[in-house]
Amino acid sequence: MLQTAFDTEPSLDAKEERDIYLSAFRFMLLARVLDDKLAALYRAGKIHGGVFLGRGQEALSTAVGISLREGDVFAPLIRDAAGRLAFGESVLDSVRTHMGSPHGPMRGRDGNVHRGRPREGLLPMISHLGAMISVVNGILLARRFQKKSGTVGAACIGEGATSTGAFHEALNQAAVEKLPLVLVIADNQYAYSTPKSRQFACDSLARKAPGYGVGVQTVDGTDLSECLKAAGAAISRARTGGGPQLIVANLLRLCGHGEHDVADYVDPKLMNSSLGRDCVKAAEEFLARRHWLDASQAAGLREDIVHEIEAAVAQAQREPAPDPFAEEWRAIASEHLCEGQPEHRRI
Amino acid sequence: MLQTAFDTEPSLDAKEERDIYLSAFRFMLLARVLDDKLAALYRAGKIHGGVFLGRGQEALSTAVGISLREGDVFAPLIRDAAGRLAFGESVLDSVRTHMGSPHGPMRGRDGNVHRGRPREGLLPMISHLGAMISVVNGILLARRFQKKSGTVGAACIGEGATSTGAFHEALNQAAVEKLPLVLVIADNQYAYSTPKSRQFACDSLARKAPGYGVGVQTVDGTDLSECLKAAGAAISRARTGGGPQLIVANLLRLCGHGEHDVADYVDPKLMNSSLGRDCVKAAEEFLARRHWLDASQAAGLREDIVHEIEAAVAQAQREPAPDPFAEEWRAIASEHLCEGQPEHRRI
Amino acid sequence: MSLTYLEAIREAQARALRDDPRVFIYGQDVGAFGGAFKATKNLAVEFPGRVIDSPISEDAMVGMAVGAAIEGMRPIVEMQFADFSLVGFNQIVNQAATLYWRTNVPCPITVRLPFGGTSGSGPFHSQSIEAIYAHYPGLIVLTPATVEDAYSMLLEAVALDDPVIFCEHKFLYYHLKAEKLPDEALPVGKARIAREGRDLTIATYSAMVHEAIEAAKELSGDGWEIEVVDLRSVKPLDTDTIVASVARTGKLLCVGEAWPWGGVTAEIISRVTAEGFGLLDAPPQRLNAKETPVPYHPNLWAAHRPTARSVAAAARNLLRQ
Amino acid sequence: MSLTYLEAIREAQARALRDDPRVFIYGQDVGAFGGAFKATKNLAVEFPGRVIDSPISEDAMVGMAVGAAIEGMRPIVEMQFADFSLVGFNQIVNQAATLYWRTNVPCPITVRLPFGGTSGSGPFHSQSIEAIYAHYPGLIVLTPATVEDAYSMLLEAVALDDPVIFCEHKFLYYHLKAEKLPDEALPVGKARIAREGRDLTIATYSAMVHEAIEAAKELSGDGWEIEVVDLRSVKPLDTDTIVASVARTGKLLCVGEAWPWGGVTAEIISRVTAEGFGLLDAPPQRLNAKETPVPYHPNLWAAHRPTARSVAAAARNLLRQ
Ligand SMILES: Cc1ncc(C[n+]2csc(CCOP(=O)(O)OP(=O)(O)O)c2C)c(N)n1
Ligand SMILES: Cc1ncc(C[n+]2csc(CCOP(=O)(O)OP(=O)(O)O)c2C)c(N)n1
Ligand SMILES: [Mg+2]
Ligand SMILES: [Mg+2]
Repeated sequence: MLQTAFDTEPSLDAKEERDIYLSAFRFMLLARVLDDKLAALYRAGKIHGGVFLGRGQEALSTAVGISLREGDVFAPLIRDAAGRLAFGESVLDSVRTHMGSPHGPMRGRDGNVHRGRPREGLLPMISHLGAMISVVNGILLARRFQKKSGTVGAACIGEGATSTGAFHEALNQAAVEKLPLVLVIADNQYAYSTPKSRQFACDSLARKAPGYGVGVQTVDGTDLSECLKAAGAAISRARTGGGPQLIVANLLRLCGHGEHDVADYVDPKLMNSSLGRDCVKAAEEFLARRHWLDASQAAGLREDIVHEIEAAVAQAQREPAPDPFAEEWRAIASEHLCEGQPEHRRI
Repeated sequence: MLQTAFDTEPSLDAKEERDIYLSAFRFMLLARVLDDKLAALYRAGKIHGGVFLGRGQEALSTAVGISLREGDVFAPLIRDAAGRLAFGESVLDSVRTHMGSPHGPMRGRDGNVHRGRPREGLLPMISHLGAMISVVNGILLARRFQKKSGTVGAACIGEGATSTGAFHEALNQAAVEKLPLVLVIADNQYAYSTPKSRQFACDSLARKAPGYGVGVQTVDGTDLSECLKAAGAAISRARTGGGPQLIVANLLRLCGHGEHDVADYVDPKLMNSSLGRDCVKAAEEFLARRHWLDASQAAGLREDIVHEIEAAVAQAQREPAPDPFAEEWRAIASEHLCEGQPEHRRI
Repeated sequence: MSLTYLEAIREAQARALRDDPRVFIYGQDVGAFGGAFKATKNLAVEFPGRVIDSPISEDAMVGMAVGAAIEGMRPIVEMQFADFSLVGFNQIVNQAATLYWRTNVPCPITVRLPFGGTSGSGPFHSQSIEAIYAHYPGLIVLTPATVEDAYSMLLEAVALDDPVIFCEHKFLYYHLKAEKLPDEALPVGKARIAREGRDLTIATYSAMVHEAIEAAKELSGDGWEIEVVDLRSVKPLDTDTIVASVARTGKLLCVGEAWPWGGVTAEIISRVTAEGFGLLDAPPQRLNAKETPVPYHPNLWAAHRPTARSVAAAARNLLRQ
Repeated sequence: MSLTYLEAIREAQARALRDDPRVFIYGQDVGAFGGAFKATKNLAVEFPGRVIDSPISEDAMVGMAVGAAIEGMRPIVEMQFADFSLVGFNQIVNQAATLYWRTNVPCPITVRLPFGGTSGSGPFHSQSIEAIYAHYPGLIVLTPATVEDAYSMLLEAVALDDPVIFCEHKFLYYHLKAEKLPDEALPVGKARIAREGRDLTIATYSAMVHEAIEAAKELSGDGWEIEVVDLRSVKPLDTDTIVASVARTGKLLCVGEAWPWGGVTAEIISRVTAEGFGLLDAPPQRLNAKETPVPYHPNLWAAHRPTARSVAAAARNLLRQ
């Protein structure tokens, strides 16, 4: 989150613009390096369960996270390491959750991408695709009840998840209630191994917007500028009463579905097309062309980031594992209604 | 079902055209009189459970049912008495199912609109809105496997049911598989008491078609001609490989949601608008103007229909009620795996 | 002035809306229309903006409620029929029921399910599905059998910090009447001795409580004294009260309108045999709906679910042992 | 040549496709990719056009299968994880499970659910949800515990005229191996004595069969002979075999990886106490997962589900009585 962003300031001066880009780039790089680190830990057998990366989606994800303000709501999905960081999530929350640390926000109960801090507006995804959008709607509706105006909720989703009933019901619900929802579809060409031709039959998901009565923008998801502008504009429109906004970003997943997946099904033509452009590299080149970040500054930035991540990993690795005997094993908040395990009762 | 219909014959001669209209009108009137009879039986306490009528939707529903051919599939919903009859369902199937007769297709196990003969292409709706569309898809996919080409499946639905995830998943599924599905949305302005402004935020549901990549037509649902042409064209397009087709018909429900509902929430302005036109009357006037059916012929037709319906009701009323002691109480086909009631086993 | 079970539900919602600004109602046709069963009659007028018509989107309805709860509201979601909640099943069991355990943020939502069989309603408007919700950790499942409980338990449901599946029986909506609303009530989690006895315990809930009492009356003509335990809440389940009753009677019959496999009746028997095996002097038995969907025709329906008659027959069988 | 449980599932599908032109497979990533777990590896190549990638639409996936079944096909639907079948729950329990009873038209579909916990999979990729399906009339619910059963029962599932929920345990996918595929097998509906004993019966299914056998081995060191009944099918449930075992041992411990409330273990205890009360010389007990979602961290996960160790402890407790 930034104080100044494209959604608030119609015309930014050069310095403000540079600051935003530099900040965005920092989150992109932070996410990329963090993803690389998590992948390495996974390969080394240090992370149980799956590891899901956002490689290739950092520009889009960052643009969303950075354009939100304090008090806004964000429901990231599996490829939003960058957006989470930009929204304010700490590296440590990610590492701890991947490691299952009891000090992380999920306390070892849930893991990897299934993390968040709902009270701080960062929703912890459940795995069922499409299910988080209506939850964002609910928060936005609550704020309307509470007469808190001016907040926005953003939800991210892949093109594959648009095939779920949950996606449809929730987007429609937001449109009927005219909620300030920004729904960001990362069309990364594949859902796991399934190409989008097996997922929908329209030429672009942007075509869906008129059928819901919501605004829409299509962007090149590999281009940080385009993403920043689109996210800023959509968030601003939602914030000022324009109702739900859709963003459809075209890009390519530059990794496997998860780190277990070699993704040899990806069409090489797509990899060599403009969709396959690495947004982090592109952004770095853009910053260099603008003389906002030279090679040595970039190297320095990377070094700082590597240190930050190594420190977080080292800390999480020093932390004890969750202790099953210290666990309450209680799924309800109403302690007085908790029965305990039947087999642990008297016989 | 007709041998000759708008979907097969690009140019019909005058006699053929008249025959189609007369036949269609007969189904519309049959449905209307049947609905009236069921309403009367309901009021007299002769029908347990709800009674749901298709008043005001006969033109649209008939157009769909009549335009389908033998071998096609039809998934009607609660307001499709007319379409069912036109597709070939007997009056007796309807009356028996409403009465719960063991001789009806549902044998007293299910009732009223929840009837059909799946092996004859008439699907028995479950209540959960939107759930039948993917079942139609499955039949159409099976036919593709079985190399049976040239059949079409039509499913009817209300505008309210477009808010279900099931609707979305199924229409999308049909589009991805390019199945010969014709999906007919009767936008009758209300879902039970809920006006469509609380159901979706686009100006017309026809706007949804491009987002699914399917064809679409919008029709005046009170106009038999328009409905026949649209249904014929959509079915023909689906039959010849054009993929799923959507029809959005504008009309008004000219009855309560069910016969228990006085529907005082309906906006009088709508009733007085062209949406509120009674399609049966309009069709009768159209036939009269064309000199295809004069007043005395119409009266004679109605008399025949009344007799047909009275006979069916009399027959169903003479039939015994289902006998719980003769019931098998078995929900699975694999008799050898049936356990019976636990409480009926040895002690 | 007398009130029906349905009116008690309406009154409880009115009071919840009045007393707590965090409460709102969301569901199909609940607004101006007052709901399919009129359980929210006039509430949209009395509480403008707080009783909201939803689209026909059960999944999103529940998701919306969870989001609002995260933000501190106390939503009540009305499903038009319990059967339709199955379309929103995932959001209930995976979103609402896991939130507190995963994040420490409570999820105070109440999902009202008009449930259970009535004559002529058929397979999709009659289901008793408390067991599939109770199977999941993280949910409270309530099944009030009386007008008073419908009122007090719904108020408590809204006040609880957890997702509550509130199973209100459609058969009781109009049939059941009380003189006035209660001032005090047993808390959620406590069963109630609906009728005292010493020869056999019938443990049951919701509409079946009345069939059991009817059966008990019939059997009292033969000199049998049947104790009827009204569970009130099926999760948590007040095993202590049931075991204490079995300690008095030595015999247990569990009656449920739901299907047998893994239902409330199976859960009770497992608990009572584990905790009070020595108290039983005959095999505990259960009586449930038959193992088919709920039939439409009244004759079939009456044979499908337990009735006073079949409860009495089962009880006699057990008493003879 | 040795085969894993997963390979047996693949082989069964290959054989079903080969032997019966009515069979096809529909699911996410099942085509060229061969499925998330590779249960359909190479099948799209071997059987062109008959192994179809579906959109991420569980509701429509099941609806599609029901339609195809009406038309005489025998679809196999692969859910990517059992947990995601909950999004298609309505089509399974209300469309597929009611079709035969309502219309006399059978609904031969097989829904494959990769289910159960594995280390690090967390709350939404670990669920054991056989009980909620078994609760509904109209479904067959299978839970093979061995490579041989995975193969023969999947073949039988596809051949059966009813909707089958085929619960294949992810923990067994790679762990379990057999020398060859079976030529003959017990039919669906029959439980199997996985280990003979005389002191106590453990009734269990799926992955827990192996924990129970492990526990039985441990206890045999102390001179106890534990009989392990592998249910194979949880619906129908072979009560006779369990009761016969209890007749030999007098003691019953039911073990399930699912949550306790209304689970398979509760259903077994209800049946055995109703039908074989006199055979029991101690209260029947059950051991289940803890009453929370399935945790992510391996340490928590290992404590959440029953293990050989906790099974042995529960058995010892019961043997002491
Ligand atoms: C309802 C549901 N069905 C299936 C899955 C399994 N699943 C997890 S991610 C995934 C692919 C998602 O593709 P997409 O939405 O395009 O997002 P991407 O992974 O490409 O970012 C699938 C099928 C799921 N999580 N939820
Ligand atoms: C999933 C689901 N939710 C709720 C209902 C209850 N219900 C039955 S009909 C109806 C209104 C349907 O409106 P619409 O689709 O516009 O059809 P119409 O009645 O106007 O023909 C509702 C809410 C249902 N049948 N299914
Ligand atoms: Mg994708
Ligand atoms: Mg309507």
